[in-house]
Amino acid sequence: MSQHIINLIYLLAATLFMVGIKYLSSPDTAKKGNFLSMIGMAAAIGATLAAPEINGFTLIIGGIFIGTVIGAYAAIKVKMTAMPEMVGLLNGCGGAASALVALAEFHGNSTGFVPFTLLTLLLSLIIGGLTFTGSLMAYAKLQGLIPTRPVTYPGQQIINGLIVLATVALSWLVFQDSTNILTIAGVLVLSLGLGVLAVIPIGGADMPVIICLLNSYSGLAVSMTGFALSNNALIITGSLVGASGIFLTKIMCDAMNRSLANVLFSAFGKVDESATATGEIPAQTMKGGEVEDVATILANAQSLIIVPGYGMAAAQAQHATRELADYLGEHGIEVRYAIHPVAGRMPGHMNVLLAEADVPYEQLFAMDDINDDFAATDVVLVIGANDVVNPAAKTNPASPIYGMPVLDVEKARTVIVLKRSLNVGFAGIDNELFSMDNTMMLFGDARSSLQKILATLKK
Amino acid sequence: MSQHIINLIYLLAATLFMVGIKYLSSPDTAKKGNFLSMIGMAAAIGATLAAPEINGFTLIIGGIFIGTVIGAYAAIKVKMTAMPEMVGLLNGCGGAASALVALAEFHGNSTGFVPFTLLTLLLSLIIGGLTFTGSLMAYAKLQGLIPTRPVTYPGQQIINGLIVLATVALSWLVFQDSTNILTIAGVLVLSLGLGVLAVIPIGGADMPVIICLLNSYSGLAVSMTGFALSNNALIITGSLVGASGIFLTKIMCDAMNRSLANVLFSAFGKVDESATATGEIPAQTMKGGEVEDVATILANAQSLIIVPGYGMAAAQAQHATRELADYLGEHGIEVRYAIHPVAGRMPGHMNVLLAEADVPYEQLFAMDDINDDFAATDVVLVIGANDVVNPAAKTNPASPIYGMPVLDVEKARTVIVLKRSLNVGFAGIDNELFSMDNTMMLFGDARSSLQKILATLKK
Amino acid sequence: MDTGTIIIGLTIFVLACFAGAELIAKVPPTLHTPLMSGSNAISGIAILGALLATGHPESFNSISVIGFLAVILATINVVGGYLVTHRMLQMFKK
Amino acid sequence: MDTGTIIIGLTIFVLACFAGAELIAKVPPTLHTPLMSGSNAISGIAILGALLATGHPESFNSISVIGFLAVILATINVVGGYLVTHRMLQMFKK
Amino acid sequence: MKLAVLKETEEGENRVALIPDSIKRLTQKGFTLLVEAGAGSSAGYSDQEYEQVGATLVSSLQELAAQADCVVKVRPPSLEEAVMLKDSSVLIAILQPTLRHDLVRTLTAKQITAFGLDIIPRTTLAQSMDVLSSMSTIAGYKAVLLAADTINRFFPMLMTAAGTVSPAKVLVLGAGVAGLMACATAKRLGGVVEAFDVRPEVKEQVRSVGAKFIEVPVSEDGSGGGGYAKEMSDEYKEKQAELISRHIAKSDVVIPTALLPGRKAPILISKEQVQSMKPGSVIVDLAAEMGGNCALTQPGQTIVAHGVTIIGHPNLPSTMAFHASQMFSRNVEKFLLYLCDEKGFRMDMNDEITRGSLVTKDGKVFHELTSRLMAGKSQ
Amino acid sequence: MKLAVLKETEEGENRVALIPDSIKRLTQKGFTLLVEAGAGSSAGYSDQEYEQVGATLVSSLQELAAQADCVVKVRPPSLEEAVMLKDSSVLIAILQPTLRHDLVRTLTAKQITAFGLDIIPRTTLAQSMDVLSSMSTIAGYKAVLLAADTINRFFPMLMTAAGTVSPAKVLVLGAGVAGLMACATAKRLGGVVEAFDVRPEVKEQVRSVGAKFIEVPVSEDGSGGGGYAKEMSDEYKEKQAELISRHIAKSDVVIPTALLPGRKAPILISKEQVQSMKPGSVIVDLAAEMGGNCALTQPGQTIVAHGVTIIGHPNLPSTMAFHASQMFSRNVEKFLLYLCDEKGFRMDMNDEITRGSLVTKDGKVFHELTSRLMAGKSQ
Ligand SMILES: NC(=O)c1ccc[n+]([C@@H]2O[C@H](COP(=O)([O-])OP(=O)(O)OC[C@H]3O[C@@H](n4cnc5c(N)ncnc54)[C@H](OP(=O)(O)O)[C@@H]3O)[C@@H](O)[C@H]2O)c1
Ligand SMILES: NC(=O)c1ccc[n+]([C@@H]2O[C@H](COP(=O)([O-])OP(=O)(O)OC[C@H]3O[C@@H](n4cnc5c(N)ncnc54)[C@H](OP(=O)(O)O)[C@@H]3O)[C@@H](O)[C@H]2O)c1
Ligand SMILES: NC(=O)c1ccc[n+]([C@@H]2O[C@H](COP(=O)([O-])OP(=O)(O)OC[C@H]3O[C@@H](n4cnc5c(N)ncnc54)[C@H](O)[C@@H]3O)[C@@H](O)[C@H]2O)c1
Ligand SMILES: NC(=O)c1ccc[n+]([C@@H]2O[C@H](COP(=O)([O-])OP(=O)(O)OC[C@H]3O[C@@H](n4cnc5c(N)ncnc54)[C@H](O)[C@@H]3O)[C@@H](O)[C@H]2O)c1
Repeated sequence: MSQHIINLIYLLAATLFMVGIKYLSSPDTAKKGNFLSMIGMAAAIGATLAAPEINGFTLIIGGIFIGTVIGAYAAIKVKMTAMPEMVGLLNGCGGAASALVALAEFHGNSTGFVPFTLLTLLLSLIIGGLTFTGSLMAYAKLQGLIPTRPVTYPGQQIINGLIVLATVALSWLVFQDSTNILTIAGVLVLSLGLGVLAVIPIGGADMPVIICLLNSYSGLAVSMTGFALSNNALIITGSLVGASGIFLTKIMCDAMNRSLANVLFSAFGKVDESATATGEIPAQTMKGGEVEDVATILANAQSLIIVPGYGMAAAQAQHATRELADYLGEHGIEVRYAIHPVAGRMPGHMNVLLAEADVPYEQLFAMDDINDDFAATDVVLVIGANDVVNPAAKTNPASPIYGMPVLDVEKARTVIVLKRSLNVGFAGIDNELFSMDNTMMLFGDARSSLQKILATLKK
Repeated sequence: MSQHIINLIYLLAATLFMVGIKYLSSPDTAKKGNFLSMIGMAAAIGATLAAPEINGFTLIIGGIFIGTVIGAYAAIKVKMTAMPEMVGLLNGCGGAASALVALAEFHGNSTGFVPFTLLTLLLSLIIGGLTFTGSLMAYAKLQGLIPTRPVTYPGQQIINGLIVLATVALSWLVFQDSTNILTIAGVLVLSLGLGVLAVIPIGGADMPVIICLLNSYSGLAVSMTGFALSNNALIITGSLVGASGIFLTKIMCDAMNRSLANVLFSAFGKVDESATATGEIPAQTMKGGEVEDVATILANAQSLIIVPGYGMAAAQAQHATRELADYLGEHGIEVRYAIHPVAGRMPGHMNVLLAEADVPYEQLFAMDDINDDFAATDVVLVIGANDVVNPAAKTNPASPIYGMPVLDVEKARTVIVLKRSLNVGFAGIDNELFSMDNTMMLFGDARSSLQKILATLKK
Repeated sequence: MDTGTIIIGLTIFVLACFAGAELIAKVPPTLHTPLMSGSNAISGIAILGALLATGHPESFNSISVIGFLAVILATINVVGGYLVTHRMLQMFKK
Repeated sequence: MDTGTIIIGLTIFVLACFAGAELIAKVPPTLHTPLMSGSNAISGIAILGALLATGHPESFNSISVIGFLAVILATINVVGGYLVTHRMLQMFKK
Repeated sequence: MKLAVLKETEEGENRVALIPDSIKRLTQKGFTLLVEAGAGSSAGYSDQEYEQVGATLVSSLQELAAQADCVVKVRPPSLEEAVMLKDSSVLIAILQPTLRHDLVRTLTAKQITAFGLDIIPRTTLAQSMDVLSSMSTIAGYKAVLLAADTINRFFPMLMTAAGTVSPAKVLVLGAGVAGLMACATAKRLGGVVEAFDVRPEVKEQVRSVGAKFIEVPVSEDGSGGGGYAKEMSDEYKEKQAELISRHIAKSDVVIPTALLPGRKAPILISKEQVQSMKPGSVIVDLAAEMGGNCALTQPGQTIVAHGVTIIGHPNLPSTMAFHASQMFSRNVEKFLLYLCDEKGFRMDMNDEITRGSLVTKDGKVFHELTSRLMAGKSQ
Repeated sequence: MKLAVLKETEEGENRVALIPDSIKRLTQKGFTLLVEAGAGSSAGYSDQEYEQVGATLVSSLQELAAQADCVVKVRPPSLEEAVMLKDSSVLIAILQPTLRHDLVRTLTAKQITAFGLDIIPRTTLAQSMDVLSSMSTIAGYKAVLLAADTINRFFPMLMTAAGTVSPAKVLVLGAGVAGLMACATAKRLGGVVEAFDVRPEVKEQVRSVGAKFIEVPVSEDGSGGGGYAKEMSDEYKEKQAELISRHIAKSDVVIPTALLPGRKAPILISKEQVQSMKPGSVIVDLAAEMGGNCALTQPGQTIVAHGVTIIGHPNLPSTMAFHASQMFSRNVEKFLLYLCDEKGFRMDMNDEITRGSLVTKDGKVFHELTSRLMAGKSQ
């Protein structure tokens, strides 16, 4: 196949990648996007295989076969909950591949390179290597194979600094003589070490961000390889992934309320305090929900029961509640309210407020009339209620409210609780609902939480 | 200056253009964007002037001088209201420049071109010429120099079709012999004619969209020139403008609730009915507001008076009203309500509803207490009121409500009226407020209009 | 012009189209006119072609006349475009 | 490799970066992980380099071993990446 | 011009026609104001307050009537009062001319120019003078309060530890000003409110105060040929009556408000319909003064019939005399300023409002329905 | 077990302790129910309805008392009634033991096991049995309706063609259950509502029903050294009293609701403060039964003092007997089912609710405050 046609196919592949990424950013088109991107990849690989330079196919077919088996097996077997670490692992493979390609290029060329090519090859080697070990570390942290908490030791920053310096120095040597495979191997080893040391001081909770960042790095490595090989497909795709990855990293940081600088910085040795703090909150036991996630859950529900409590009254969130319910109702979601007899601070407290906000009486259900329906409900939205949804009343004979009928919210598929903190309610007792598997907490004043959810839904 | 450096500068310029466009799409950064884009342009021009190919500067300097004087004069003198036609005119100049460059290229080369170059040169010529006359037509329509209404005549489609055919045929001849200046001139003439004929059947109200489309075309022409001259700066910038222009055209069509196909299609001869209808609505006398424009006006106001009427009650829009007012209040805008004594259909109608929606009493003002404040108010939002804001009560002794005190809303800087149509109110009389200069109508059910405004503001 | 250059040109064209379309995706209606005007000014980049056409020959001939005209028109587009855009943006407060 | 090629490479690089950044600007949080995974699969394009490194020599040597390893790893990235993405997207209803 | 404010003499009437606030403004405009001593006391406005704003207190009605160029009052004057008025002077009050023929005769005899506040045309322009509107507002509000205070149950729904309290069902018949206000007030208190009116255009207005409009679901065959329209209409009316009966039986509170201008109120609730209601239910008949919309209503009394309390209060606005007087006074003030200045009445007989509210002048009866009715009687 | 429902004998008491709905459920659980004829009629529950759900109607109190294992009532039995009860039987009613020492003595003498519904501990678990809560809910609601019906003005603000009507200012003193309900109801009617309570934690609760909490703005020097705390506190209290005085003077309606468990209500409104109010204002004293929170309150009467109407209704829940009985009955039912099953009472003396609500048993007084007070008196 002529190089021109191959290049045209590369252009097509790059276009498909771009469209694919665009489609991936909306739930409606994401699947199609992934599919288009696959086609692009297949086309690019096919075109490359038809390139005149490629003469021997045994190793290639063998390699592709082995890779496909391993990749497919891993992708099919992995549990849904382990997806982030799986992505990390795969990304590590990509990084390693880039580093290896650079290594091969170094190895196969005994005449030396122009400086630009040399630079890009070195960068490809370093970034690829760093991505490889960094991704492995992230995987290990998420799998719990090594401690999830940030690992720090005295002089960490100095050591990291020294390794960076050493890498630069060795690279300089490579510039002097690009045929000395020893210095090149040294650079590779140092970059592998850098990957380990950069990730080790970061807490497990930040790993998804790190994986995303490393993904961006591996894109960069690919694009460097592209420069070295004068291959536009690699340049485009690599920079596409690099740029989108760094951007996605930023978006993820924003969603976590941390700065990219903060993550990037802590990634290079300084023990960041907020990272430590994040590590200490028992993330496993209390699912703090992002507004967006809550919105997505609500948007995808078929049936919703709203359980208002004193917190709704205290936040004067009745109007915001009705607005959200109206919006969801208009979008085909069945919305009902479950009113516990003692919710609030006076008999009928919830009624008075909901009536003020014009919630139709038909949507209000007394506890006895709705308690059996929770089990068949997609989502329960608990707005500032606590005691009246405390399962201890049913399960814990030692509890002061044992025996009081409560709303069986925990039977629903998902429970979302809007509250400002984990503080207790009127009866002053803890509530294990908040740490149940199907419960998601959204902390904050109920009114503003509701408003945020609605604004997100409307986007 | 070496070609490499020039190319690097071109890359820089293209980057600045991209950043500029990005910045232009947000009010906060738009000015900076325009400035960056200027710098890019200056850099690109400077680099070109330093190119080895350029030896004679007299004509260049003269041309730049004359162009600068004319361009600056026109830009400074033009009235704010005539901006769209001005842009059209400038765009026409750009198109003409592209066509002329192509012509010069044809003219200066007597050895013939490779087919691709020939193709791009021809396209540059045709699109540039079409853009030129099309833009002139748009300008003339908007200035009222020629009839704004769609001009149609029998056989129009056939004639247009014939001209397109003739252009294709002549182009084919050019392909056969690219040195025959006569055929080339013929193509140019035909494309000029095409521009005229394409725009003439389109109504004046659609001209901004046409200008935007032609802007996209001129970008295309530039990019074709770029291909012909192997100039990456032209390719990048041209395609940037072409793509963003076509996209912007689509956005503008969406905002007008018309399809791009509809505009493109009517642009080629078919008398489109909705275009005619649009032409018939006295667009000059009734400013139909887009939700986004209303939102922008509200967001930029310092003081707002809300005037509710029976329509707010009928639409049960009291909650939506309060939500919007709350939002604006939280963003530092002073919000008050002006309650006309007979607004609604029973005494106190507005009070009852606004109290239900929890509007604080302190924000409610009786007519006598607030009527003097309208003159010093940025924006008045009239929600489904009609008779109580009818200036005829003050100005028209023949009116059945002459003598009734009404709210002086028309004294405010901007009046936004939410209503479903131009229908009369209880008293059954027309209201000239709706066609005043500072009035903007937003048609639709008050509740949903308010919700849309709020959603837009929150974006 | 060889095929390689054309393909590179196409590559650049496609990428720039994507960038252009995506850059504009979120513009609010009030900025439609300034944006149109701003990108119109950018499309005055045709001036580069005009400059090259005009600067080429040492002698004064019909090509340079065409080029001269092209320079004038393109300059009007560039200068007028940026100024008009600037004036429109002046109107936005905050 | 001449400077012209480098500059064209850079041009493409810059444009692609813009396109990449803009394409992703509006993604909702629920799609963060699939998107990350999908773009990770795309970055498996390094396989092209691996293929070229492996396919080059007719004989079996240390370079082809390195290339072979690279092909395996890159294939894992590509195949695994797309499948994982697909599985995640399966979970979205509607 | 001398304006006189009389003290109301009718039993149970607590309002006053002009409150000090209005008097202040009128005095500033150049009017001279005489006020009968104690005129405002039962509405919460003391003689002192009147004096402070420049009114002259006059203790005897006779003295007052003799001096005044124009007398303002709330209720129609009794015959004795009418006789005392100065000949050819002006009288402004609720006059009910269609009912009080004796009074009209006395006024014509004395050549008095009498304006009826109750017959001002109900145009947008006249709304600020329209006492029917303002007093209906009060009546509608107060009717609901009376009902809520009388009934043995809650209006709002409450879900409490002591069980769920179901909301009261309130039915408003006639959705004019009073009816709409009743709907809005009952809605505010948390009741489930329905309303009915013969005028179909009020459907939207009823909804605009958060209540449900009762309407016969129009069957598809209703849109048949023109010839059947009349027949349909009868069947339709029957269906409607039946529908309303069903709603009455279900309701805890019924508030009928239907008035026919100048005539006896129509009967909307029959004895059988009262019997169909639950014991403990309440009817507040806002048409009591005009005979009542309920067949069992005893104007002026509260009775219990078949377990249903029927309140026939003839003058609810008077129970809220403070605000009622404020609104009434404001109406009268606007009306006065529209008709006259400090020098005298303009009497522009081409003006719709002047002409429309004039009952007698120069010994002639100007209100058409009244003169028709009086002529009919004397035949 | 045989449960008997007595007809209330106290003047003005319309409620009944168990309504047919509850009786149906209790019968299904195996209880035998005897109901005094006419027990529910004044609350809107007929004898027929009782018979339909399986209750046995008994016409004489004597007969009933002789048969029943447990007697339920709303109000405390009179001494004559108490004497008629079967020895060692169980009595459940509002007992007011701290006030009715004679009754307590009679009950001990007859070895009766008496539970006071009014002294059930106010825990979350007991809330479904808490008649104080449910009856306070009614009292708070009704107090506002009474006030609105009595006052000569509107609650809501209205801007009309007849001028602007300003909203009524409502002040609620004591923000317990009744106070909060009063706030919410007045707010619903459109009043401008303020509330005050000595317990600072209710501030948030007051706001949660849309009312304003009155508080002394804490001056910066308040956060000074610990030694000055006491002194500050006195000054603070003074400021507070003054502040409340100012608010009382401004208010159109004042609803005091402060009760002290088992004791005479505190005086919150002095004679001077009443004088400072505008004529026509209204005070509805919810503490009337316990002597009243207003110094001028005449329990059981509505008086006008200094132009201010002071309503001392002792038993507002009884005016809404239908729903009041429904709620009361639900409370009693829950309480019964908590204390006993169809075979008899569990009498678990370690249980907080059982122990807390027990007044007398086996001839002993179990309610501590009562026994302390009785001991004090006999000294
Ligand atoms: N109904 C009655 O008549 C009555 C009377 C008196 C007492 N009670 C008692 O009150 C309790 C009622 O149960 P409940 O579930 O309604 O209330 P709850 O158990 O008191 O819990 C209310 C919760 O709302 C949260 N909250 C407060 N302000 C908030 C705000 N602005 N935004 C978001 N959340 C807020 C608080 O958590 P954070 O602080 O973490 O936000 C709190 O845990 C029962 O124990 C009942 O016995 C009832
Ligand atoms: N206050 C009283 O006591 C009383 C009593 C009776 C009569 N009136 C009379 O009623 C009038 C009141 O004046 P006003 O300005 O309040 O009302 P209006 O003059 O009757 O005008 C109301 C406007 O609201 C619009 N509208 C209706 N439904 C709407 C909806 N769902 N969404 C958006 N707009 C809607 C209508 O225009 P579209 O159809 O184009 O949408 C209509 O022009 C006066 O003439 C007054 O005299 C008052
Ligand atoms: N122009 C103004 O600004 C203005 C001011 C006030 C009132 N109005 C209008 O005047 C009209 C009368 O108002 P009103 O409150 O004094 O009316 P009203 O007191 O005379 O009658 C009350 C209502 O009863 C209805 N009714 C009559 N017979 C009935 C029957 N058999 N069954 C059911 N309903 C029946 C009437 O349609 C009316 O709506 C209304 O349309 C009102 O909008 C206009
Ligand atoms: N656990 C539950 O579920 C439950 C149920 C009902 C009530 N409660 C609680 O019981 C408490 C009492 O409720 P209640 O309504 O029966 O109270 P109450 O009737 O005994 O008193 C009414 C209010 O008056 C206040 N007060 C007393 N002296 C005062 C003074 N001098 N000035 C101002 N205010 C004064 C009290 O603080 C109280 O808030 C409340 O805290 C309530 O929340 C709890």
